[in-house]
Amino acid sequence: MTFDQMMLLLPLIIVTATPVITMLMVAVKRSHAVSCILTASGLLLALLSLLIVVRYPLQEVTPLLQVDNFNIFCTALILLAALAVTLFSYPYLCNLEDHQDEFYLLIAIATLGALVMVSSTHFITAFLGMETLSVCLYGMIAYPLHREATAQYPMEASIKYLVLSAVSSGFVLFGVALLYAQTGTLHFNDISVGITQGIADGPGSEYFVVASLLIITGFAFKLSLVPFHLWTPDVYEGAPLPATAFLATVGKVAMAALMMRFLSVSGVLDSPAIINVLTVIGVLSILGGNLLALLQANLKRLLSYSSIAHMGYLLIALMTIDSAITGDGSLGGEAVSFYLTAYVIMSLGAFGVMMVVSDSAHERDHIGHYQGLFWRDPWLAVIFTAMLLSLAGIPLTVGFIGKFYIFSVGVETAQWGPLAAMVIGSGIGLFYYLRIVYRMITPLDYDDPLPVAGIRDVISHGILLVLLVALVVLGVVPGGLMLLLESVVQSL
Amino acid sequence: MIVIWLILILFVGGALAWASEALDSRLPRVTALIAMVFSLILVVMLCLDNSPDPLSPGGQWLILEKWSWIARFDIFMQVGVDGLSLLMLALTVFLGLIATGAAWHEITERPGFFYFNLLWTLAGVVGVFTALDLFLFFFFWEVMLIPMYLIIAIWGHENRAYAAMKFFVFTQVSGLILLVAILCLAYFHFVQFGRFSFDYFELQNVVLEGRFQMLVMLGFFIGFATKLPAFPLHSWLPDAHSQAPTAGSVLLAGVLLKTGAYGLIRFAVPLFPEAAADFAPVAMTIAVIGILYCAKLAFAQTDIKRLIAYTSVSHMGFVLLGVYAWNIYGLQGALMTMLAHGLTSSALFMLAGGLQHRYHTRDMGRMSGLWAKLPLMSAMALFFSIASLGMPGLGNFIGEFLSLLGAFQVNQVATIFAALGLIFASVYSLWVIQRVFHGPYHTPHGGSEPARDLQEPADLSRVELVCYGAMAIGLVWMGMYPQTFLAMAEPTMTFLLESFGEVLP
Amino acid sequence: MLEWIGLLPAFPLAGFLALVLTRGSLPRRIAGLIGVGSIGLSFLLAALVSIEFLGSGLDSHTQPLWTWMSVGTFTPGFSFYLDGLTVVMLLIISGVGFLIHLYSTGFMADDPGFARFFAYMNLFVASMLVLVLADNLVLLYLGWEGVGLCSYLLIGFWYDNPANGYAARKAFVVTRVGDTSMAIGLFLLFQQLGTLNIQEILTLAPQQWSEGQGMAVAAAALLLGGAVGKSAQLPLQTWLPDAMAGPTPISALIHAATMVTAGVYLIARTHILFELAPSVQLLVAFVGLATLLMAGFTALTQRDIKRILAYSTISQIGYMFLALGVGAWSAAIFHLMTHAFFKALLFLAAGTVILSLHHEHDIFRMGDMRRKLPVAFWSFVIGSAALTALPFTSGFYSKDEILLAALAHPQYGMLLWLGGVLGAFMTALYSFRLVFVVFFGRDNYQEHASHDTHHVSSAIREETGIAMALPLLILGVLSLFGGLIHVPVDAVFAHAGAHEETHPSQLIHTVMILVPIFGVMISYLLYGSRPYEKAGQHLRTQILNSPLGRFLNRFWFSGWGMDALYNFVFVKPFLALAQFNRRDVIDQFYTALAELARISNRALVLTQTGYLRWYAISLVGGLVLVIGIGVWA
Amino acid sequence: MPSIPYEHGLILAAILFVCGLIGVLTRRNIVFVLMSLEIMLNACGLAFVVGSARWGHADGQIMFLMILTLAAAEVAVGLGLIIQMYRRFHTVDISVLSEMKG
Repeated sequence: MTFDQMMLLLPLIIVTATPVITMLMVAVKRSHAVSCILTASGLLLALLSLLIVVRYPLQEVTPLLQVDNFNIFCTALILLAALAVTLFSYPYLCNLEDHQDEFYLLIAIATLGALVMVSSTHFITAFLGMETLSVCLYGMIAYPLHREATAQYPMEASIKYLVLSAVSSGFVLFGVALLYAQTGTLHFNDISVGITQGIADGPGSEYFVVASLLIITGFAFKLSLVPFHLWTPDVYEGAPLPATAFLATVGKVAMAALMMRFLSVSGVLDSPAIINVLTVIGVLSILGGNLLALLQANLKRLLSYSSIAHMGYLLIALMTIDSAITGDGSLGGEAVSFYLTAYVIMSLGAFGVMMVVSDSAHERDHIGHYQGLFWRDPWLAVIFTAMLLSLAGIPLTVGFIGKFYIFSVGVETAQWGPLAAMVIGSGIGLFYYLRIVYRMITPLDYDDPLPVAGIRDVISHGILLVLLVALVVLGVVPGGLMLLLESVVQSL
Repeated sequence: MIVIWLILILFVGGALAWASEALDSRLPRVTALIAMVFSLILVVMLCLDNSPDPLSPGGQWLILEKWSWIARFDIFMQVGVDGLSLLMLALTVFLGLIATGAAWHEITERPGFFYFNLLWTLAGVVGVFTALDLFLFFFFWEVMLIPMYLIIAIWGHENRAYAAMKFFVFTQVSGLILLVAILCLAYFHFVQFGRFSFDYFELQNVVLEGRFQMLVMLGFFIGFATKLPAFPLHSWLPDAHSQAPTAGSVLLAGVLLKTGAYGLIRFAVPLFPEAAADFAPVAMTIAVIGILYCAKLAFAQTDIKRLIAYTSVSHMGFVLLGVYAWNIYGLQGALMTMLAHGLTSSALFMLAGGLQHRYHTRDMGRMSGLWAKLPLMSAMALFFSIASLGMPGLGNFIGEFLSLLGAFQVNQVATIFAALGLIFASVYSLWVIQRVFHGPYHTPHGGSEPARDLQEPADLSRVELVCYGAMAIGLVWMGMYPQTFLAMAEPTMTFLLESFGEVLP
Repeated sequence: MLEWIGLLPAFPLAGFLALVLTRGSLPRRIAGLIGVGSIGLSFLLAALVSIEFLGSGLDSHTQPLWTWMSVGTFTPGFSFYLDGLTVVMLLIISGVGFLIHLYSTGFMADDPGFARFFAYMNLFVASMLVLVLADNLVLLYLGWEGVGLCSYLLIGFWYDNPANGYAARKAFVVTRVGDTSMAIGLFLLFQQLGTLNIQEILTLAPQQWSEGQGMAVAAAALLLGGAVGKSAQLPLQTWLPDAMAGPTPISALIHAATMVTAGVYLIARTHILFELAPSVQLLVAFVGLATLLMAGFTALTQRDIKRILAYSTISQIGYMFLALGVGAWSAAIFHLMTHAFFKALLFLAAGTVILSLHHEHDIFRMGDMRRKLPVAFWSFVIGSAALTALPFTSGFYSKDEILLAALAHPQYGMLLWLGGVLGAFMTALYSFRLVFVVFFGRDNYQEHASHDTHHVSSAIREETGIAMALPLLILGVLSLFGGLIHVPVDAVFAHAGAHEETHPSQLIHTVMILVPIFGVMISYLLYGSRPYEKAGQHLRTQILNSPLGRFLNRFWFSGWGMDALYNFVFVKPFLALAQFNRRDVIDQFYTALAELARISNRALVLTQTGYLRWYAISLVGGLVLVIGIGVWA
Repeated sequence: MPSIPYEHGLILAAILFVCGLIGVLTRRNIVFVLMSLEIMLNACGLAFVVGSARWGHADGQIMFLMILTLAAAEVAVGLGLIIQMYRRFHTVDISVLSEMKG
């Protein structure tokens, strides 16, 4: 490994060092604030190190890791999201009657897993990253386990996630093993040769289709696509809000980026059977997710259902990224990248508002908690409304541009079925997003004091402001990001 | 730049109105008024300097400006004003003022946020009427929805949540269909010319094949017909109107509906001349069904605002009829109907709102004989009802007559059925007058006399009088000398007809 | 002078605006002055214009004011057109209008809506003047609808009685049916001829259409629809009797003298179109004949003094239609004029009676009024004589002309003539029935009033001042001698092909003179004679009690059941339909969609059981599904 | 020694995998569920080893080592959660974990 390659791994190294140093600090002195600051600075430092990384020639570092523009973009996105979650966690965890420090360790290690996932072009690293992320998430989800009053929810969520995630990992592994047994390689690029031949061969092509579908099933589980979505609401609801936010942002970005890389180089999209399967999954996710969310009163569950639908939208673009089926293949990749960015902003914003008004002792996750928010705390209400409208895809927000991208891809590749599902799904989606908005503008006739924003919330509010600005700026002048993404995706 | 100023004034004015509430609760309406007056001045300036630039495409554009925006998709901030847009802008700003007047005394709760929403809706509408980049158009098309949703949902009546939701879902879903259609067009520009384009003028060069062109055209049509609204897509409107506060109804009926008609004239037909020609008989049939069906429904209503809402649908049928006649009479008729209907329906909604404000009911069965107590208001109601039933000498007649005249050139059967709408219009219009203003005096307070402790409702206030007076003068102007308006739109209409052919033989 | 004709409608319009904008705050004297004065000015101007026009020997004069709208080749203007026909109409409208306005200052003196009344009246006159002055059909349509609106407003003038409102709406809607037909006619004319200017149409039509060609027939028939509605002819006559709910001067001006004859004016104005469509022209004749007979019989059975006059109006307009239908254009206009005189006279006189009896309308609750109301009595006698066409009254000349023209019709001459004569007989019968019952016989009002608590004051009011008497006087003179006026319309109808002068036999003339006199005598026998009072009454009861008599009485009294028929065929189904689908089925469809989403939500939520094993099963199930699709589909 | 055809190895792995899966689906005792998970993961490992043997390089074996490690980590976390669960509910029946639904 050369020095250049070493420098390319700088973010990974920094993020690896972060939990180590934090752990050492915990050994010296337990301090919630210090752990938080250390983790945050580690993530920030990793983010800044990307400035150094781009100065070096981008290349494959060992067969295991690939550093290219796409990787850098995803790394930045993940680090930003993780940083935001870290900072949001601090006020949230302040009144937890337990050690808070380990949560930051888990965040840092999970981030590491996610970073590995987005860098991998090899099943070993992919698997390693996925499992690192998952195992840390088990911990994060179950974190407030010792609180007697509410403990069964995190525990239940964690156990469910653990078992199901392990099963889905099993599917992926078995699929990979089948491919490996037939092609003799675990590298995405090399495997594509075998797959392309195998699928094209006619008889016996079922073997490759089944193997690929096993892998896709596992990925779909992580992206919570219908029919592998059942765990999502329970886990979202049971997990503490920072963990939910982390799962909804970092978890989805890492998985989507990995899937995008896999789909774009492995050649599985050459198979019409797999395209069919993905189409069905996408349509089902859009309709199912939106319908499930329709009358949901718990906002965490509601957002989880809506994430199912959003991943369905994403899938429409994801299945077009293989340049073989589109004349201008980059649009699908751009759409995915842009949508992920938008989704991270919107989800962080929505969960961020919830985190600001909640703490580990009392989570405000019911729609009724937000009644009259417009008149009680207009600032938060405006942010929440903006986030929800963005999720619904209304202009002036980044969500609209994201949806515009997906629609463009859909039109370009003539996927009329999924497009119709998207139109219907968006219609249904409006209903439940607006239901929340409506509750926020309906005056509250009893008193329910919100936590007064104190000094420690300054950072949270600051992040919310940044998110709002990003939401609007990218919604009104998305040109810059689009050009950036165009170059990013071409590196795939 | 003047267009950008117009939009900015409204956006910033809205923000200022909201902010000013902190100082004084009466400040927002003043702020809004000032912003509206400024924009009115801008529009009037444009109207006075009404000289199309001969170098512009078709030689019809007063203003045509273009800034780059989203380079990736070749999306530009392209705005243009021609006679058609200008008339629509004038209507928008004028009714904006009226809406401010309607809200002046009615909106006492959270006025800052109200005027914020009001002005932002108007800003969106101004954008819609000026955008010449289809992406920008769609952008504004959606921007105007949210503030309108909030107006209905916050300041609406008893069933506001349902109505606001219905309004939003209908327009948004149809909007997405419109978006898909726009994207198809842009994509085919990519296929045929090697790059995306949302430019109105460039997209006219895109050639689409038969059935596909029809499908894309239908996407546009559904988007616009929902807003218009045309027959099977109209069902959001009665709810939205009857639940919205007065100013909201004024904007909805007066301005927002016109965006649909504008879209049909500007985009749905010129971009797809062949498909539109094939579709014209269907569209005209839809128009006729809408005219008759909704006139009938209007008659059956007891809620006065619902009634007026259905009459709006019925009247917009004439617009649809005129547009798809696609000759100069039909187009000018559609335009005049849009303008005149903007004024009459706004006035009627204000009257209904005024009644509700005074008697706290919209049920026509619970009031009658108000002429005895509210002579001024009743006289106004009479005037606008009569305008609405198409009395010659007032604007609506010109519009409906020209629409029908144009439609008759191409489709006699549809025209004859549509003309029956004139009879129905008289039935329901006079029915309202009879139920509410004529007959023995009776109010919801029970008995023929109001209870002692309830204050006798006052007749029109000065603000209301000014609003009604202005609208009445406008209608008489349109009815007696429509040439002012027809001449402004003439170059646009002629150009459209010349470039995209008479749709039907 | 001629270029000032633009001012003709402007005066009343200004009066209207003045009265409306001051919102009844003016004192009555001033309001009355404005209301009457503006019409007076119009009349003066009309008279001056007419003198100059008739003196100038011009065929016509066009005065453009401004272009109304200019759309493509469609450029109707606010342009006024003056010819002999217009002059006649102008003078009738402004002259009779002025007298009725004057009368109204007395009639409406105590009404709280005094200023409003005159405002509407002025607006009416303005619209009517526009109607007759219009040089194109769109402007004519403006006046046409304008008078309809004023008619609506004035019928429902006493708005607190819902019955009046009903009558007003009925009048408006029924005439609107006709108007819509006319509007479609305009579209057709424009589509075919490319113009709506009346003179251009009249020039172009014979060039483009041959006689009896489909388009000509359609255009004429559609215009006829409008005329039938406005002039209350079959089958759209039902609104006029109900329209009597308005104040009596309204009935005199709008529903007798001017507005209802607008249909006659329209057909006369566009007579060339009708000549191009002989079948429609014949239809006009038969519509007129049927209407005049039907209305005559109906008038015989009515009890309400104003309804009798209303049916009589319908019947007389029937005569005008008959004249139009046989191509006797100037005879129709002549009858229009004399009818305006005597019918206005009758209505105003009836108004005096009604007012003096505190708005009593039932003729059988009147009686012996000739002593109390001598002016009204003599007016009534003169008016009825003219209506009946007794020799040397104005009506005699005009009706004579019509009947002779009808007789001259090549195919159906005898039939039309006989019908007309029968109508004349009926006219005599019902009009003198009215005279005898109201002005002779016993005073039934006192009798009824003494039992009737409604009439607190049972005293009969005196005839009121000069304002009400003078118009009666002038109209009386006109009714008697108006037949001597020669209507200057020959030039207008000159190119319509001169009618051969027929020379009917002496017998025909005698019959036409004797029939009305015979009718008066029968009427006297039945209703008026003191010596045979018993016999008359006996005869009446016998007729009424015979099965046929009872049936006919009821049938005619109901206006030949037309109201019931329309109620059954149009109104009821419409109301039922309206009620049936009040909630809008389309809306139900969308509601059902929303409900479907809700149901799917509930169903899908059931899958979220919370059981880990079920979740694991779903994972495996999903995998099986996915592989199934991938491998086998 | 004649080598075992790799297809046989894969079939064996598949059978093991399905056995594990059935265990996960049918067992109510969470400890057994975890054990069944181990069987599934090990079945995957076996498949990797078979593949590795077929192609004669170490990639598959490395993968197997990874799987072992991660399975261990997973089971560690899982057992920790089971202990907490037992403390709270005094049972290891997974059916008690159905508080959240809908």
